[in-house]
Amino acid sequence: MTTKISAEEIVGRGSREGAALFQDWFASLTNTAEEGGRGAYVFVMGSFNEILNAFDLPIVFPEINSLQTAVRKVAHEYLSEAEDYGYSPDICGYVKADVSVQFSRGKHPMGRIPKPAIAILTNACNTYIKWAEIWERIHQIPVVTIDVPGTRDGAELDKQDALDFANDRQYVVAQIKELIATCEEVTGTEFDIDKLRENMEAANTLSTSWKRIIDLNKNRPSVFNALTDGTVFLGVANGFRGTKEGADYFTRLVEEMEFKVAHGIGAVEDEQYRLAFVGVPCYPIFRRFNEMFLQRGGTFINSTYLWFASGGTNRGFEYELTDPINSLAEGVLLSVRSAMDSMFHQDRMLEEIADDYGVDGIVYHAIKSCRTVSTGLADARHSLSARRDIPSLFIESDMMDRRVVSEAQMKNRVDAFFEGLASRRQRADNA
Amino acid sequence: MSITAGIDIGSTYTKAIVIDDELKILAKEVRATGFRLKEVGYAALQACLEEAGLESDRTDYVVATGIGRHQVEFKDIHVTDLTASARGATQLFPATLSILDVGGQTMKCSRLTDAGKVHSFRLNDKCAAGTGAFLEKTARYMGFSMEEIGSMIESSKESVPISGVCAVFAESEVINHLSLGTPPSTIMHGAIDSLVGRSTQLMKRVKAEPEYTLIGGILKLDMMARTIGQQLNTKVNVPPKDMVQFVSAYGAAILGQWRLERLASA
Amino acid sequence: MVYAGGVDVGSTQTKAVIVDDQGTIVSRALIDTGADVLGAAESAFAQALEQGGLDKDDIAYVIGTGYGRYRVTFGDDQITEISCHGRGAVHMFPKTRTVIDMGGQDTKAIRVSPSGDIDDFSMNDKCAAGTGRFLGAASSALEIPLDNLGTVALSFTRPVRISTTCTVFAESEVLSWLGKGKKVEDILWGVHQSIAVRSFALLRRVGVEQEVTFTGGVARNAAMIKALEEKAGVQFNISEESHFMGALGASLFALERVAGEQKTQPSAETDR
Amino acid sequence: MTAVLDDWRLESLDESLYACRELIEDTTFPTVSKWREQGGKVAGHFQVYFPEEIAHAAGMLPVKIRGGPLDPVLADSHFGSYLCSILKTSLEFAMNGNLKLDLFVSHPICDAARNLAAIWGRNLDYPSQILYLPQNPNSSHSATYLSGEYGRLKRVVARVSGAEVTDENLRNSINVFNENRKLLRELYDIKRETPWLIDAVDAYCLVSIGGLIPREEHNDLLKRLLPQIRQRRQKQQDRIRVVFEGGFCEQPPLDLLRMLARTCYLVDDDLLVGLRWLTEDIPLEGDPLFNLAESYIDRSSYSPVQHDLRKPKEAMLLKRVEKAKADAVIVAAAKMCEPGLEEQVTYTHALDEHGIPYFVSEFEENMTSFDHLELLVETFLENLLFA
Repeated sequence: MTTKISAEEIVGRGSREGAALFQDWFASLTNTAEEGGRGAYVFVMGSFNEILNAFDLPIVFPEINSLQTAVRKVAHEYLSEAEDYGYSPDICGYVKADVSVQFSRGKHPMGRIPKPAIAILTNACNTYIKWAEIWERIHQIPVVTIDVPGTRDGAELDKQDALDFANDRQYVVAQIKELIATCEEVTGTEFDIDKLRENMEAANTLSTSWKRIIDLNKNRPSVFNALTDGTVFLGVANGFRGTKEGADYFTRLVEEMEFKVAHGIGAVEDEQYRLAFVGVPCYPIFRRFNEMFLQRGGTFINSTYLWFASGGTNRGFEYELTDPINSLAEGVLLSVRSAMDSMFHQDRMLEEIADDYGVDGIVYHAIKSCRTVSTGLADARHSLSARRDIPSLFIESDMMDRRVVSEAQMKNRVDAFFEGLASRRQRADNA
Repeated sequence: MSITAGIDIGSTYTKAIVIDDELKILAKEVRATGFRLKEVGYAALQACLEEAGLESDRTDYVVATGIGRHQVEFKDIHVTDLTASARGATQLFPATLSILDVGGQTMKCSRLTDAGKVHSFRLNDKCAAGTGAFLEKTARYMGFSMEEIGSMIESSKESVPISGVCAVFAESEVINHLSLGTPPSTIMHGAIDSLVGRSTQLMKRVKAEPEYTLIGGILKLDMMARTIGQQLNTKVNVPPKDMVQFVSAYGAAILGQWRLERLASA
Repeated sequence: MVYAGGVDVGSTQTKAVIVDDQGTIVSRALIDTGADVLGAAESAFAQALEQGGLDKDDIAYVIGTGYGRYRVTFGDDQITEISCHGRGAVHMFPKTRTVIDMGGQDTKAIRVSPSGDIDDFSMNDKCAAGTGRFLGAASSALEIPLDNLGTVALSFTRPVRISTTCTVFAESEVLSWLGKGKKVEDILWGVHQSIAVRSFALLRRVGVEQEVTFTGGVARNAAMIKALEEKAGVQFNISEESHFMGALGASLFALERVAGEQKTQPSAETDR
Repeated sequence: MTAVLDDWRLESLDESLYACRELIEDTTFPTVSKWREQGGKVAGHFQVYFPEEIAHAAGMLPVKIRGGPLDPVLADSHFGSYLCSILKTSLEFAMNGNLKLDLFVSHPICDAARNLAAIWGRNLDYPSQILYLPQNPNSSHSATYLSGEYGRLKRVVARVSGAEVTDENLRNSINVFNENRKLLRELYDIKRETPWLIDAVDAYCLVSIGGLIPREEHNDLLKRLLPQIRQRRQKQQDRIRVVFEGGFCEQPPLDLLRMLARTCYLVDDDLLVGLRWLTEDIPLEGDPLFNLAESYIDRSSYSPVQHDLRKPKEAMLLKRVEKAKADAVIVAAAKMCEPGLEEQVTYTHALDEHGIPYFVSEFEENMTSFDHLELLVETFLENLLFA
């Protein structure tokens, strides 16, 4: 019972344990690499860990490897190596950092990354496809693309009719069966559906907890910083999806957050402005970026990053374990689709959180590297501010490339944004 | 004795050179290009001939190059500065296999065949970040002339990162650094590092091989050549003194001599 | 008598303004920024004092703004030039709801509340394309003084489309058009157009609400005014002080700080 | 079927080609307006491929949306930096009213374009639809899925056009487009075998106009002009034969092609490849939607935005170069086009391995100066000249 636990031991536990799990993960990857073993390369939007874990394939998230080079301030070295090879400065920084990891036989600031035995990707981001084509050429490994048809209507989120949904699901089912066959070939082991069931059950715990945790930030004060803490949780949600560790971690994380709600312990002492973040974090100056807002009393209570970068886990979809394959297909279809919606149709979703979370301002962070996330930002902002009077800030930089992160420019805009928020609040108080 | 001239009309400067059939340089002249492209080429050539003590119609063949090559009316032919610089560089340094040309607005890197022909080449055509202009703007902003930069940076030990997003935006970074009390020399050093970084990257992109020959007005800064050399860890050729900016014009003049021979033998 | 000061340290120029307790400009000064940012701020402020026949101690409160605002160490506080331009514009034209400021290296569009607070703003992000600097490039390429560009451009007959956005490349595109025999005025109008297109995009980001006030150094350029007004479909307010709008705004904020809560009501004042 | 072309039958080959160029460069889309004036409905489909037969079978005019050379005055504010031009100018045409549609359809070719459908939907008051063409054509189920997806599209089109789409209509439409693709293949044969008979610009315009007029009219036009082109008396010149790669989505401005046409023979390219995507006739017997789907999967061209394990792009390019007996390749990419820029790396490395000369370049549909590309082409020629 939560009452038994003292604040000291539980507050901040999620961040501590998350960091530890992360270390273990990369340590074991390093081992695999040094023993000449290989891993399964996957992406955050539709990872299929449930299946891959059933084949005991070590999971590698190249996206996470790449962002780690930026957090650890060495991204530029990796980027320039790839650019020397011919990749344009306008190409996604994640791709380029990974390319030079591949060229340097797995060299990485957190250890060593094993070569791929197989790569699995969805169409949630087209750059995934170009990226995987690079591995095809470097490693001549099987690359499995899984099409997840998304929302069809440009104007609003689909109320898709049964016929079309069935057609989409059958497609995903067929592709999942082909994926399983390929995994059997690659690993030489036979597929065990009970193992899959186990992993899906663990994933269920993770999904429902993830949804719960994000919901808990509706509380005033918010219980975690969606940009900083949230990114740690997100890492675990991806890396340990479909594992017992992942399930336990998130059970304990829910416990922590509920404790903080119960005892009114906020992410920051003095929560002045509740902000929503839209886009991908600015990893080259990850902490500094957050501080610019913190200094002015702004804290991030939610972020579309927690939605799409968890592959739509925030939907909290629960698999039907009696019918694993079909249910997995349905889960992937709905979750990945919602991840795509949270990028292409984010204005609708932001409208909801503005109501549910009580948002004082929205920060749109468009980046050079990721057109998937960034192309629609300006227009989404446009249409949302036409419907809702919510102050917002639009800044452009990058998630990897410090050459386009100009702190001077950024600080100037952030300051102006808060000057606006302050005077707006003053007007409200006077009135 | 046949006299040929090479005229290189660049975005910032126009260079003219007059040579004889021993390929010996009789005279050379440089002028700000301005916007009267036709006139400036002619004026530069006349100045050359005068300096060489030749009458104004003495040239047997005139080859124009540079961005203004099409505008030169009195030329016999025009060639691109890539072709011209390949010829000029191999004349000065016969073992040249790669040329880096850092101009005011574009940076060009070409790889040559053993025969001194251009094999492959690459330009930075994105924006002016990482070109000579980038360096000049940074310097001018802090109130230094290109001439002064040389001695100034020699003194500096460290450098601050200048992200070369935009030649103009560089200024807001500079003012930011100045506000933090960073000495101009350190900032300038940073600007050069960023320019060198881009240069070497371009060279890697064309799989450049030694010997390397560096040309363009910016190379008057010994530090540029030196740092690039360090980056590529090999020695690099740099034409002496102001010759760095005449390599294309020289090459053009040489090609003029070639054409004359060809025409004579035909 | 209470006085307040504002010092706007921009990337190219530094401006200082001193206002009296009615928010009326007492004196102003403008100098190049250069390498010594603090020095520039100090001497601009000193000049303003001298011109107003005032002493440091006469100035109750000083606010620094612009990129170098944190170097205005003698100031009491700093506020971004974005807020300051908004405040200055509303002071000059009380009905202002949208401000477009075109400066040396950035162009900003600002939507302000009736009280002159920022509701929304938008600035050029990626590079200096579509800023006043573009004109500088054209002027040096064509060897026409910056102040005459507008008038020359307005005599265009068959406009040229300039596609280059890079401020530095602008020079060579201008040259190559000349090479192709295009007329100077036609090319110049093209240059103004290409800047206007980008600036108008910024305006649309914040929404073009009446009245629109055009500030910054370029606000004196007739061709730019025409090009922008055509796109926006409205007439702009342009003040004699457009160059000093940021410094003015800063000094008005300073005045508020002195006056405490009750702020100078611009509309009331001009009605007087 | 309502005709939108003025009757050119009496006009000479050159007059017809001139008229085509005029229509291509006209940013007010006169042919589309004419179609609408006669009460026709219009389905705008964004690059690259779209099963035009389905819209055609519903009596709609399928119009290829591929941007154009104009300033995105209204559209620019809806986008950020680091984006290609075609997104902005395509939306500009829709927002400034030059191009009135009844339906907009795009498919997820790239990260930027897939955002376009939502942006379109938020700003324009007619349906905006995403057609999910398979990015996994290697699944045994892809064709089945796609025919289902085409079935969905058929219902959308029927709803918008108010016309029922029968298998019979579909077969007729497939027949029309089969003929069209056959004629375009002939045009490209001429480019490869006798490039001096038609220059790059005219060839491009002849393909391009197909995206703006009813295919029946396009077929008539080609059937009339191709024989005349073959009979032209043109002297073969000593020019290099180049392949232009990188025009699958955003289109280079005509002036860029003019510049190339002055100096080399453009013997093959991927310009507007979407209009030529299916490489063989679609069978008429059997389920038309399935036939359409299967052709897309199994009998189609290649592009950087279509993944297919059976078609490594570099191998496909090398084949194209060989088939066209080209001396060199222009490895182009539209500015900020991520797939194009990524493929440039693969292409250049493959061309290096095979010792095929190439030059790398970036273009933008509304660029007005070509000094850069001109420099590359001239240098290439000079090094042959001074050999």
